[in-house]
Amino acid sequence: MSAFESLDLQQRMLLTFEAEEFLYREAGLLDERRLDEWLALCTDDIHYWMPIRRTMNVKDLDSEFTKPGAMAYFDDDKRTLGLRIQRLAVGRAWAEDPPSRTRHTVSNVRILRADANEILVALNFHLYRTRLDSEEDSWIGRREDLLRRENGALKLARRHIYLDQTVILSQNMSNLF
Amino acid sequence: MSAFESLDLQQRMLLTFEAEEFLYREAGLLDERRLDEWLALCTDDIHYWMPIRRTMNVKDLDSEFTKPGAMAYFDDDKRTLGLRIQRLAVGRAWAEDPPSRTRHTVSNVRILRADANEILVALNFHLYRTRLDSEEDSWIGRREDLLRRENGALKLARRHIYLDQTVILSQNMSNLF
Amino acid sequence: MSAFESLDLQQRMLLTFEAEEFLYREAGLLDERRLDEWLALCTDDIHYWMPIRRTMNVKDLDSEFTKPGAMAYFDDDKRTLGLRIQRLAVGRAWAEDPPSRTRHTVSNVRILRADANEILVALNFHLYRTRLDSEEDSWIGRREDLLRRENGALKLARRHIYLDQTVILSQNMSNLF
Amino acid sequence: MAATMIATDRIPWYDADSGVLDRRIFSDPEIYRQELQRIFARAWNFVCHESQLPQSGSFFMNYIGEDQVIAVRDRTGAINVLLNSCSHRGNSVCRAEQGRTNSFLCSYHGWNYDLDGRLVAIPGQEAFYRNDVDKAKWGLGKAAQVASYRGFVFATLDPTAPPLEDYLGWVGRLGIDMIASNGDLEVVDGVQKNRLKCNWKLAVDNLYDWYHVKISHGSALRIGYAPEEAMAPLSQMVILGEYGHGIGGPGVTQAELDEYATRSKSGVGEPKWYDMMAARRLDPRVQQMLGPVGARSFGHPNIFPNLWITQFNQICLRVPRGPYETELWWFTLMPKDLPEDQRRFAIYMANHTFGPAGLLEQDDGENWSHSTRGAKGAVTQRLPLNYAMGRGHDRVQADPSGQSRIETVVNEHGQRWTYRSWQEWMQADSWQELMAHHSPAPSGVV
Amino acid sequence: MAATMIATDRIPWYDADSGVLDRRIFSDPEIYRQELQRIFARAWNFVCHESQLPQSGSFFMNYIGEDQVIAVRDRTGAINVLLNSCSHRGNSVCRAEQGRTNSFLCSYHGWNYDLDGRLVAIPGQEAFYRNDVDKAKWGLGKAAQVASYRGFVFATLDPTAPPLEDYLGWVGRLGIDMIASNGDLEVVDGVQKNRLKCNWKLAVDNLYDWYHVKISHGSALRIGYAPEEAMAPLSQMVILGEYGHGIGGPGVTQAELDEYATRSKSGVGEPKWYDMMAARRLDPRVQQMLGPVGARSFGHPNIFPNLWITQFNQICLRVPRGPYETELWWFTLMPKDLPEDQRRFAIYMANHTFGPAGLLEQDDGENWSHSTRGAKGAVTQRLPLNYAMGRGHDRVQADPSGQSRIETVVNEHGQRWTYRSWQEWMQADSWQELMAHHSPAPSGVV
Amino acid sequence: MAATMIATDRIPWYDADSGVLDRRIFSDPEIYRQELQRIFARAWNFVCHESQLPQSGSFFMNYIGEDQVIAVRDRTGAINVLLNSCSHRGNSVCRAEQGRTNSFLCSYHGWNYDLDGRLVAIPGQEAFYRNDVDKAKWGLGKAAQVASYRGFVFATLDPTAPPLEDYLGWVGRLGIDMIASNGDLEVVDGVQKNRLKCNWKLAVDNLYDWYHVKISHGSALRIGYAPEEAMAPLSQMVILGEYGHGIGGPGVTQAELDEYATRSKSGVGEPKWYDMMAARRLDPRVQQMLGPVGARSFGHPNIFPNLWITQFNQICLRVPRGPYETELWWFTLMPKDLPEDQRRFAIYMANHTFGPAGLLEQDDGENWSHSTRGAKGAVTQRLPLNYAMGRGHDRVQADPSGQSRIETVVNEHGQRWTYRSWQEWMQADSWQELMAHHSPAPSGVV
Ligand code: FES
Ligand code: FES
Ligand code: FES
Ligand SMILES: [Fe+3]
Ligand SMILES: [Fe+3]
Ligand SMILES: [Fe+3]
Repeated sequence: MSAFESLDLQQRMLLTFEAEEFLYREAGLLDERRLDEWLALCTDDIHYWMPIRRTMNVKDLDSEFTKPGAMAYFDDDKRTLGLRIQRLAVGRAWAEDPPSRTRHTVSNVRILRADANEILVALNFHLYRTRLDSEEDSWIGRREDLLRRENGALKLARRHIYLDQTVILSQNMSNLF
Repeated sequence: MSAFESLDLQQRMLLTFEAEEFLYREAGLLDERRLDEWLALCTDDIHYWMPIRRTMNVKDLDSEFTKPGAMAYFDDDKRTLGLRIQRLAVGRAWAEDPPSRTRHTVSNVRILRADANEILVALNFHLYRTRLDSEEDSWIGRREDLLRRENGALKLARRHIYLDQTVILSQNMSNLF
Repeated sequence: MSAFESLDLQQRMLLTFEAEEFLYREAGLLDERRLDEWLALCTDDIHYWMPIRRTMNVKDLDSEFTKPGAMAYFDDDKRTLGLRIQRLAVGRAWAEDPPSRTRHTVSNVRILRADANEILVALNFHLYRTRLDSEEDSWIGRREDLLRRENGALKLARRHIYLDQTVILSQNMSNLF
Repeated sequence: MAATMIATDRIPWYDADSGVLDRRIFSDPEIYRQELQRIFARAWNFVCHESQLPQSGSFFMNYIGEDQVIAVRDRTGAINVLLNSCSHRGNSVCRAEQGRTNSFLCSYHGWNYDLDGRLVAIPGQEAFYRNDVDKAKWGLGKAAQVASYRGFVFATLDPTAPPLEDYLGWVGRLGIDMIASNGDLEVVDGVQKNRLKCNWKLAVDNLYDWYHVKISHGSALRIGYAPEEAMAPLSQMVILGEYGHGIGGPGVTQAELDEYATRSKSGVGEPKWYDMMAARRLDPRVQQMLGPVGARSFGHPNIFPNLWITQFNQICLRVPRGPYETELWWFTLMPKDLPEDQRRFAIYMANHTFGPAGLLEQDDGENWSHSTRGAKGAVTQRLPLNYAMGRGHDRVQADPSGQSRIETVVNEHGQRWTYRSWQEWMQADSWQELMAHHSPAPSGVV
Repeated sequence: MAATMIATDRIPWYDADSGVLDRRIFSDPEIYRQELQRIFARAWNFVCHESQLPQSGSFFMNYIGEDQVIAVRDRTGAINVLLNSCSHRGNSVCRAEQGRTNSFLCSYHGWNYDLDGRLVAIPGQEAFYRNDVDKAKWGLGKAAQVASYRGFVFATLDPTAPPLEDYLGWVGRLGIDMIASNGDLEVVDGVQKNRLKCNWKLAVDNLYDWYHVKISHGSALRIGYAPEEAMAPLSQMVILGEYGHGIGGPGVTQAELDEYATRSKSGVGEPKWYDMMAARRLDPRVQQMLGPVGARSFGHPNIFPNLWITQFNQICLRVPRGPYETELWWFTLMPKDLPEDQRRFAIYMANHTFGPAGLLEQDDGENWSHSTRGAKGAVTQRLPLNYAMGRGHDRVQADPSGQSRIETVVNEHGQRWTYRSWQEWMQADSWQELMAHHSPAPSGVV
Repeated sequence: MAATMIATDRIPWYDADSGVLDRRIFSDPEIYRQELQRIFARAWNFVCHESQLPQSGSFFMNYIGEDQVIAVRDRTGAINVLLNSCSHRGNSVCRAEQGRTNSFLCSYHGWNYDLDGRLVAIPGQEAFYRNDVDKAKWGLGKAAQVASYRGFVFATLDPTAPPLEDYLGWVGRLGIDMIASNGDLEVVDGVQKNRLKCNWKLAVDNLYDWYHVKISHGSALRIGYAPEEAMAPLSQMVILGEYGHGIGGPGVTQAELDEYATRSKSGVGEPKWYDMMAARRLDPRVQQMLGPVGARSFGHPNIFPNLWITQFNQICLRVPRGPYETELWWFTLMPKDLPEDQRRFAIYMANHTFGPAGLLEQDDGENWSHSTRGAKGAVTQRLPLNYAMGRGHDRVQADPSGQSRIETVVNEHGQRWTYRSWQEWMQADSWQELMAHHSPAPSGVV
């Protein structure tokens, strides 16, 4: 990919807006539980991954995150994402009935690289979840999303999720990021 | 209203920026307690509404929110909003003396529909409040705001607030959203 | 500085995007612990300041914040910022080994004033920090940043941080805002 | 801990002779623990209004103390109050606040309970349990008694509790009659719920508190949201009943009621502070229903321990959530046949007066939470609280109708009666003991 | 408080004659406090797998009860288990979850401890302490005994505990043998950790629970993520061992094992539900290792108190974090020489079955946290829990090999054994008393 | 709970013969509860500096233990220390950290208290209370004694406490004299406040801790923010006083003081580590004020229980907020007539050394919170802490001036004295008992 910096300010702005527009719509689908539509926004070769983060001393920071192929919280292809979504449709998905109420907030959207076909975006996310009368979870961290143009429209080709927590302080992660 | 999608990217970007500019300024007025100026940004027919949300099983989700005309946390016209603001000016509004310190953060701003006169915006909000030495509240959810042009300037014609909490985990809602 | 309002919408949008682009990149450097690069983004005369906020009755609000020259949580010039950063490099900075995991989120970015050389920006910040297995801190408030053009590139010339908390509910503030 | 000692000895918390109260009843965790056992686990507790359970399978989730209960209408049309915990591992069998269901299927292993709490199906009953499980023994825990008065459903977990009507006595019944007299009621969709950092009793004693209005709600009065004469009138009536029930607040004379009646017919004459209330007592059937004294009272009933009935269309349950937290649940009830404009106005008032964003109630929580804080300090805790307003200066007047009451000015009779009764509940080891030793409604000088 | 009384008397929590359990053991803070002393501070606790400590200085942080411990390999290659608290002021000497170090330098005053916990350097020992400090006395607290069985490292804080192998007994050893029989194991990088709002014992008793699968994990079955016959087969085997160890779950007959052996050679015949499991028992050395009965069991071992060993490649530690919170730590272990494709598949299954985002496990936490909640209510708490499935209908079969077991259908033998043993641990005042009075593994009708 | 037993028996927490301390004093909630009663509710506690209350009506909010108090100057110019809780329901009468007011009007019902705490107005006193309330009896709770020493205001809630000057004794007074000798002081606007997860005593014992500097603050030293010789000099002086007061830290000889005096006049000679400190003792009036020994001490005074006075311009109050939380409140005091440049430099140092973002203090909280954690583990808790540095190797030297002291190297005399005194406070049931049985300042070998 060519360096995003080579574009002029107006071009960068336009591209950033286009990415944000996609990301906000996509986040909205998750919060509105329109998960089939969400899945349709993913490319067939999507890689959806959340490695495990560990509290490490400065000198050991190179192994703060697990590497691809090792253990992870999410390491999904499209089929697996489909299973997660299907699960919620068939009933007996107790963790989500009554459903969680989620809010996917995306900020500090920065384009790292871009070309005619792909946009690589870095952003901060805050996934807020509240359940039943008073359960609350907040998952905060950084994401790297690869957006790809498929016949005119942007699609999500890769989502790498770098959570700031090490121990997951929630009873489950039954929602998509 | 015509579909926002019919506009081209540049137009959508411009319109979105215009809406954000308005929303950020308006949020700033609330946080700076400049409430009379805030009220002046509302149209005379503003509807400011926060329905009651309930934890419901999937099969009963159609009644997750109360409907207009039923009970709500806010169901205000401009006069009522004026009362709330006046209350803080006349003294003995104990819930706000010492005043709360609020931060209205608006993100994922998406235009749903727009025409020459009106812009319908969906967004995520995070209203953070801290009081006295250590009280903290966070209200998170989705908002639908209708912005209308009145002699050149945008005004707030409707604000529908969909909070993610069901039981309000705060001792009051003495602040505007 | 000339009033920002005098610019037309497109100009304001471009300038706002330019500021955001800078602020997001700068926030990213802090979160990625690339502190020397961050310091290089500061002008030599930077003033980095966080006054002390107090819970005050409405009638005493004029003294809610301490004034310049009085006590503060941060009141740094570039040299002092350098010391903070150097501290982390030399070892035995126990508060940061293992390092905190931070997330600097910036929103509601509004330009207050601008001219050819400088942009004065107001924004909401949320600095989230998590440490070890389960420590979490959230610092939320308002910032006023002065950005100045130095041979073509934007630099941070002033950062005034208005935290919403009065008593700091954290064991330290060993991270930059 | 000292807490334990405090709670288990017999020191009077409330001294009836001086009207002085020990702050620790608002902060001692052990006292709270005892309240759950001695008060909530024994009393008749409000669970819902019949209109909330329109059909078989309709349910509404509530609490008795901190025990979560499901009020549900079964196929026979009867209302059951079930403990929301499976007999197998204790899992919740229902997680929604309200809704409709055919049965309660436990999400852990699928034990299935009928709408009346009976265990009707156990997966593998034959194959795994070899039919060696007596389903009749393992249904959901149920309220020992459930009863309804004028559509208001109550339940008690104590089989030895007296029948609901005896428990309410004439005062509790009158309290409910007051709102029931509005007409054929149904709950408006939407129960407001929010959580305060206060002990539940501070929220309860406030319902009798016509003294705080001018100050606590000063801002609402100053902007004219509500007229001061109506919000905090001088002429007050207090009615006290056995087991801690009471009604306290504005009262008028028969002459005033008649004056309004005439004026409202003729349309001639000055409006008075009591017009809005008096209007609701014009109907002779209502006067009949409430009796000669009741008809003149516009006070706030409390059904002991924690159900506040307002003067107009709402009731508020004070749900304990630990020694220092309380949830307020606001139910709004309107006559089914209320004209649309009146209904709209009534809902506007309900939405804007009480509840977390209510123009009045916003300011209450701040005071109650700080009063709770004021009961915690190691030394502050030793200072007595003054509940003595009007003590010894008023007299209970009897009435041929049997409706004894105190007619006076703003006072703290209701609060004193609440803590006096509370203490009797806390000191009794059983319903039998409570019935034997509780104070009769006061008479003479109070 | 009553809590204290409850905990210190000798009321049986678990009634072996009825299979009924008192809910309060899941909610009483005093019982929890006692568990830390009487169970975790006494038992052999799993701390890590040897492969996690490849070199001298490699360490892994874990907990024994709520005491944080560091498992670290020293220069002699020995593994030490150290209490993570400096002898000077109590500061932590290590804050990372894992990593490598030369020593443990305290960040407060710089006391420096060697990898075996010995205090090796004190700043100012001569100048400030005038050499008047016996370093030998002030090392880090250490586990009283550390031992490893087939690469699984355990530690006990009690010097009077029996040796690890005796503690495990044949059942505990067999449980570990089952996963060890996969090959020469190493931990795959990445321990999944998440926190549930449940009492630790509810997480433990669930590992024997082949009854919840069809309901709790109904969605996973319905989408075909896992085949129902394999996930919840009818033929079950339970093996119970002294001190609370056990193995419970699917079991097959020797005939079935043989059938699979033939079929897998010939390639002729219908696939069966047990194929995936049986495949792992083809190797005669494995059958040798597990014994005639063990080779036929595909159940879940629990090393008392809190180490679950799964059927395939994972183990899960249930770490108590207070009476109402538990952390689940998932370790994944693969044979070093596993072919890449099998390894990839196994990791895929590990990542997607269990853990907070696991397609199966997502739904467990919700049930366990609500079961914990169901043990708190003041009245709900009084209702017994039913652990009686199959009680009195099965028989322990002896075997010439000494491998006694129960062969039956889905049941709750494992859970009952867990609570029966738990009660003996709680009632014993010392290892001596526990050794003298604990139940032998059951025989005859159970 | 065991907690209760621990706290109420007479086991010595601190063993003076070995310098060994029981960790549980940092984690046992019951011990904490007793501290609030036996230490904070009895001691003279620092509340503010007179300059913070410039005019009548000026107030500053503080805590005594966990009881919130208002320090306020009344119309007579006297300073009152009032418990912030209304006598009616216990509501707070003030919610601001500081400011100015004419009276304290309760926001609940409007009882109004004068600046000296007297109840001056009750709404409806005549109409509702029928004048039957003795306002004199229902004022705000007040400190039993309030006194000021050199502008530092202290208060005690115990009427039987000795006068402030006797309480301070010569050591406490000397500690305050040291900062008072800087000139005519006033507080610089802005009290820094932040909350640590540590027991308050760990924050207090650290003020005597000249041992941790090189390690805890290693990064600050390495970047040269502060010179090591001055931050952790070898020559130390410790002064111990009755009831737990003390002064510990750098000390110089008279010769060194004189050397500096000569050199600072002549300008000839090498700078020394003590120059910055010695400069502040040049003035003969200062030497007079501090006495021959005091003038040579540059240590950290602690006014028992929790007021740290630094060497330069700050004081830090360690405010307990529960057994595991402590707030640090930093006050900065400058001579009114300090030249602007010196003032600017002093404020720079104050802003960047201590406080949550201070280059030094950032690293302290981490150590103290983990030391608190290290006092919680069920087993870790049983391990003793070593406070024995230098024990038995030093001697208290008398002085004709009466200023006894220990002159030695880095040591833990101050910490040992703190816990020895703390134990006496905890074991005494009254001031009378404490006065009778507390240890005199040590003499001879320590
Ligand atoms: S817990 Fe309800 S069926 Fe098992
Ligand atoms: S606490 Fe570890 S060296 Fe002092
Ligand atoms: S609580 Fe202060 S006046 Fe009633
Ligand atoms: Fe009120
Ligand atoms: Fe499961
Ligand atoms: Fe320090």
